Amino acid sequence: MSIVPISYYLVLSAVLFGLGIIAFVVKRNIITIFMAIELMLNAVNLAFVAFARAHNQLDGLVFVFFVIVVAAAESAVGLAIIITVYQNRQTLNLERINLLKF
Amino acid sequence: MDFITQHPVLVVSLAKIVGLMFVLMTTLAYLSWFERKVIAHIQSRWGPYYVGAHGLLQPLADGVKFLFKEDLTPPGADRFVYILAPMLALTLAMTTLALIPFGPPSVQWLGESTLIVANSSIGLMVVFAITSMGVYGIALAGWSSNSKYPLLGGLRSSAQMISYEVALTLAVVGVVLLSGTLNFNEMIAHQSGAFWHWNIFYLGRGSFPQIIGFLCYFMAAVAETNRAPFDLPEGETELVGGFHTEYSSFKFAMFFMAEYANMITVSCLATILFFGGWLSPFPESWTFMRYLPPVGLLALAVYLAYDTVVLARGIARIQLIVVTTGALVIGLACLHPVVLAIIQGPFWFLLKVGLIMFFYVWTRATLPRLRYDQLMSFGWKFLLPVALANLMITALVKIWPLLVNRG
Amino acid sequence: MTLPFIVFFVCAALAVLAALTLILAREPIHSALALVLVMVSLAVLYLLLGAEFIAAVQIIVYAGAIMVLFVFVIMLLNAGVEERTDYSKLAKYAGLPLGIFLLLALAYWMLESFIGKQIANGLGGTNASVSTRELSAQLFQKYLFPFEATSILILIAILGALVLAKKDE
Amino acid sequence: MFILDHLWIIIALPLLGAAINGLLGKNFSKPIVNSVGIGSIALAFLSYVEAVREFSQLSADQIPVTKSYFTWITAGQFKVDFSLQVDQLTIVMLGVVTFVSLLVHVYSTGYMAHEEGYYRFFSYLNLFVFFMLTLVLAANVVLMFVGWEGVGLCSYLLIGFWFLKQSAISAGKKAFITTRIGDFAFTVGILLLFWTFNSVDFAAIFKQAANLQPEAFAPTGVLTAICLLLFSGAIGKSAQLPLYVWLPDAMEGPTPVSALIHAATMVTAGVYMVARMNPLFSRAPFAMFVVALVGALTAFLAATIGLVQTDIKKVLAYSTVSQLGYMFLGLGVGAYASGVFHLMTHAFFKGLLFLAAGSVIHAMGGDQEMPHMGGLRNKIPITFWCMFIATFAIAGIPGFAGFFSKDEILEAARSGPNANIWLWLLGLVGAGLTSFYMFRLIFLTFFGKPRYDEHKVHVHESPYNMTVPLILLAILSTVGGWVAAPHLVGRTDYFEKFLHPVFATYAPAIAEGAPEAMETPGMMLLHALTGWPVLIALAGLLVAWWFYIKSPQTPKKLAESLRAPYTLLLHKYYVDELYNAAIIQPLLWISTNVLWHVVDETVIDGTVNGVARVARESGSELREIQSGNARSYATWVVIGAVGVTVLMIGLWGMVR
Repeated sequence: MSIVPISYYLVLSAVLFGLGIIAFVVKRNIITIFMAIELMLNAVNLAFVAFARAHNQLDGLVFVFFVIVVAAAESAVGLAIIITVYQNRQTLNLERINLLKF
Repeated sequence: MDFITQHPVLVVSLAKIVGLMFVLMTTLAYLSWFERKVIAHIQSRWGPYYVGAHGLLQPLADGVKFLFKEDLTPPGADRFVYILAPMLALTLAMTTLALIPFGPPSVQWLGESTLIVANSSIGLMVVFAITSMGVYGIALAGWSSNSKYPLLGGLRSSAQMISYEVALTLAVVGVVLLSGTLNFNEMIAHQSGAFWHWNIFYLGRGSFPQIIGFLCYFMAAVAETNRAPFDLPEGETELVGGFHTEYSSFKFAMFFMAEYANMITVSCLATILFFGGWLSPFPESWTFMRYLPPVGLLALAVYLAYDTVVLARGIARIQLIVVTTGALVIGLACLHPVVLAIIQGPFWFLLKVGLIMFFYVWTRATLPRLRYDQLMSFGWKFLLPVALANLMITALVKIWPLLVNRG
Repeated sequence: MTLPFIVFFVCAALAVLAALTLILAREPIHSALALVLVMVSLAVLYLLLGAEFIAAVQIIVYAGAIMVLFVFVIMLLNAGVEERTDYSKLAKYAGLPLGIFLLLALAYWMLESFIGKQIANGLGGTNASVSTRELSAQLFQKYLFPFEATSILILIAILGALVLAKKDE
Repeated sequence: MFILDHLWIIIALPLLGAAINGLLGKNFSKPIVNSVGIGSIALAFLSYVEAVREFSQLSADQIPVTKSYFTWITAGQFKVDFSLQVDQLTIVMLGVVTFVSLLVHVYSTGYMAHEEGYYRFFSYLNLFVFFMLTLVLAANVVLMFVGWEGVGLCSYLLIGFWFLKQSAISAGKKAFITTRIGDFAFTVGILLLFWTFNSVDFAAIFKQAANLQPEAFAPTGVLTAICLLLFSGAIGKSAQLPLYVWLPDAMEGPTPVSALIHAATMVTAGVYMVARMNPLFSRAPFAMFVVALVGALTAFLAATIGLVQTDIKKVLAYSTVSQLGYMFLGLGVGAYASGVFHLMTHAFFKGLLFLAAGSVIHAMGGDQEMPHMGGLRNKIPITFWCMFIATFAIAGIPGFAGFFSKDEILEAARSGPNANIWLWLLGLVGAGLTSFYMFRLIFLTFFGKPRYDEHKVHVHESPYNMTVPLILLAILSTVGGWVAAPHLVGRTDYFEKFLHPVFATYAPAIAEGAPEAMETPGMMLLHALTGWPVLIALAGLLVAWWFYIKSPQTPKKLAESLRAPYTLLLHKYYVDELYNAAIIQPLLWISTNVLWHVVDETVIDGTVNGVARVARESGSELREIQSGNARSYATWVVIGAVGVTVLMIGLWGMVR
């Protein structure tokens, strides 16, 4: 039973990361942009797991674990912030939330 | 073709899946009958009675009814999600059962253990993973039907499921600590012995009876499956039926089947974790107990025969004859040693599961529905702390010997 | 063409398509669902890589909790179709090309990178899956302090979320 | 060995007193302030006595006692400890400082009784004592410099004590700035010291200096340079030519201050420093000659100026300058012990003179002009007698303290190791002038008829807390010199013997020329008592008597006949005017037209404002980036990421 080369996984993670960046730049909805960030995190996680697999070490997996946990915390706070913003501005369009400028 | 021979697991798994699906579908159908019967008798009614003997054909009738109902989609509904939701719910609910071992792994066919579809080394985690996905079915259903009440129902149910999932998991972790594994078969093996070795009762060195854990688990599970008294999402009185208000015909049926499937899943989980899974409650030495299944079936057959002769009339009588002969044949077949060996595990397993299902129905029939804030405060302020305390105590008891030996 | 390859390519294709859907979809809910799909397929890839526990955690936490939270918020705020405003000329003209360039560059890099080649030559050869026991040992012995720190972080995050979301009387 | 182990106590006591009085004293009643101020100094004096007792028990090899308490500065090899040391010289100085300052404190309680800022005065005095003790006890140059600057600060504060008086303020400033010129040279000297010897500890420096032969320094002349620089500091601090001008003006301060700081202790710091540095000076003959020359010239010129002053304190000030000149003369001709000896005696009688003068001024109700006085002898007898004794002492009448010390100095100048007959002559004439103007002062003040208005001014003797210090000092001025009595009969006097280790330990080996024609002690005594100094002192006394008692109109006639020199002296050789024209005005002009209008306004302000303007304008351009549109920011991030990626892949070639 042959093994899928690690580089495949790396390429996939790179592609997903790039897509995440594109989404990050292209989308206007705050929540969606937030999702783009999560997507990037996932891509990085994939790379982590792949490397851990490559070197037969568990540290990569532990890191993924931590990344997931931190992402959970981050999304909790972030969504709370988004809710507050929405209550104040009645919009989710990032381009309409531009008070903080020169 | 050689690809198939390369991977026999595919064939076996496929066969097992098909079999499981068949069994499951019928079970789901007859669970509704079971529930209605039990509730009826608790409320001193007869329940379904006229469609076939003891209303045994009622589920069939319901199915037909569902199939021929008009399938309408509310205007302005997000069609894709609207269709996706029930599928998601049912699929996920049924997928979990693939992880459940109905019998000992010793029973094998083509070198694969037969009575479990996927014997994962982290079965418990996988089950939780899939059940945790189950929220989407309801939430999306509520959102996509583009209507006020379903949305509220969806919100409620997703909130409720998320909150109670925590308590559910925590209640189970105690057992995981005791058995030191996430694989179901190993867990069950860890409880081997008579019924006092089951996790719920066993009080030995470095072990703590999980009775509290079980109670927490059961309550959390009831809430998780949106069953009474925690059936807020479909609280008819305030939500006109909750997240599936806008659903009709077979999609509606799917939701119901999903609910029943979830009930089965959590009951199986409870059985495995707390009641020793497919183990027989009696010590190994009582070999004669191995004949309990056939005897029970034969007794059932006798009763049915009496029923047929004395009570039944017309169609029902014919139907009863079929059932009776079926029971008789199976019972006799079970006397054959091979079948007897195979039947042991599933028999006890299903018996326990059935008992827990009965508890389910029982609670539904007896307890009134909670208010939403009560539900939340109960989940967060009572269930969670208790489960945590149980976890703490268990961990302490488990490491106590080490501490003592260390001095 | 063996089973792992099939699984890999199916899941990879799913993930990429889902990511594209995330970008193209105008309904936030659809984006969320697409992201869930990405995560699930990634979980399968983790299984393929032998990281069962991580796969389970990925689904439980990410798909089962975080994304549910997203969906929940979207439902709560009843976020409608995204409006395609283009106030930021920079993002309008430069954003997409740069993103695509970055994607290609990274992919090329990963494909050509020394480490990638080295591993492609079957360095991580073993097929055995990581046992959860070892992982937990790592987590609770080598990485105990980070673990505790993360737990504190989560606690703080919960408090912060409460403070932010509660209606100020 | 308690005190010697904890030398810091001696320093800490006055500091404590200063802190208490300075920080809390505002609400204290006078008795408390007195007890704090005097008490701290008294304790310091007692601990000094104890120190002397312990010191007397030490064996020769244990001296000097050096105690290092903590490391103060460390930079590379430049390491300065807070370390104190005690040797014979230190003992002498400590005695002078603590004792005189104690008396002055007591005196001040009477003299300053009716002044504003009573507590301030005492905290300043204590602070001064603290710094002075630091200067004396310091075991390395840097710490000594701290004391050096500190006393300067205190002198500034005290001169300007009546800071509502414009003249006082400007006098304070003058003192401070003039001294600072010398201090600058002193700093450079210290740096040069470290650069040469890689250390600032006296012991280390002296050891090296002793081991290195003078020839080692001869080519570079670095040792001479060091000595000259240090001596320039001394010039500033102890008011020698050409920087003496601040001392007379310093008389604006309260009289006790003049007595303590500007007569007894601070101004002698320079002398102490030179004496302390004797191993270096002994190896720099040229520097030695300069010291002697400056001393002699100062002694002479200051005396000449003193001749014609009418302000009682001014006269004393100039006499102080000239006496300091004598000390330097002594040091310069290699008679360190004599110089220090004169320092001590001078501390006694000049302190006494000032205090007595203060008492006179007190009696006259603040008037300082001698022409307004006269005939006070019966009205304030104690003051009169004390001042009379002091005058005898300073004039060098045999039997009084000044006689011994001055005689020794002149002796050394005439026949010492590096004697110089011209310097001796200058000193001799100066001595005559000294006795003349001192007796002039006495006669003008106490004899003749009262020239003041009896009804306006009610002359009265000072209270006891002022007179008692006078009496004590008078006694010391009388007997203080007798420790050197054996010198007269050709033996080494006790004082010199006591100080001998300090100056002999590192002294360069000089071939002792055989003493010529030893005479019998009797003959020597006769010679000493009938030597030039005595005769010329008596001459001065007589002339003064002739001028101001016998025929009081003679001076005027003399002034008429010799108008040019008289006015020259009256205007102190126009030195202030000279400095003003030669230094101050050009300096003002430069700093106004060059430094201020050109350097400061155009260059510095230009640069600063320019930077600010650039920042502001670029900011107003750059802020356009802050569009507030997060998508733009995201794009910027992406641009950055692209940049990094291009770098890593393209330029750094991390792909392979």
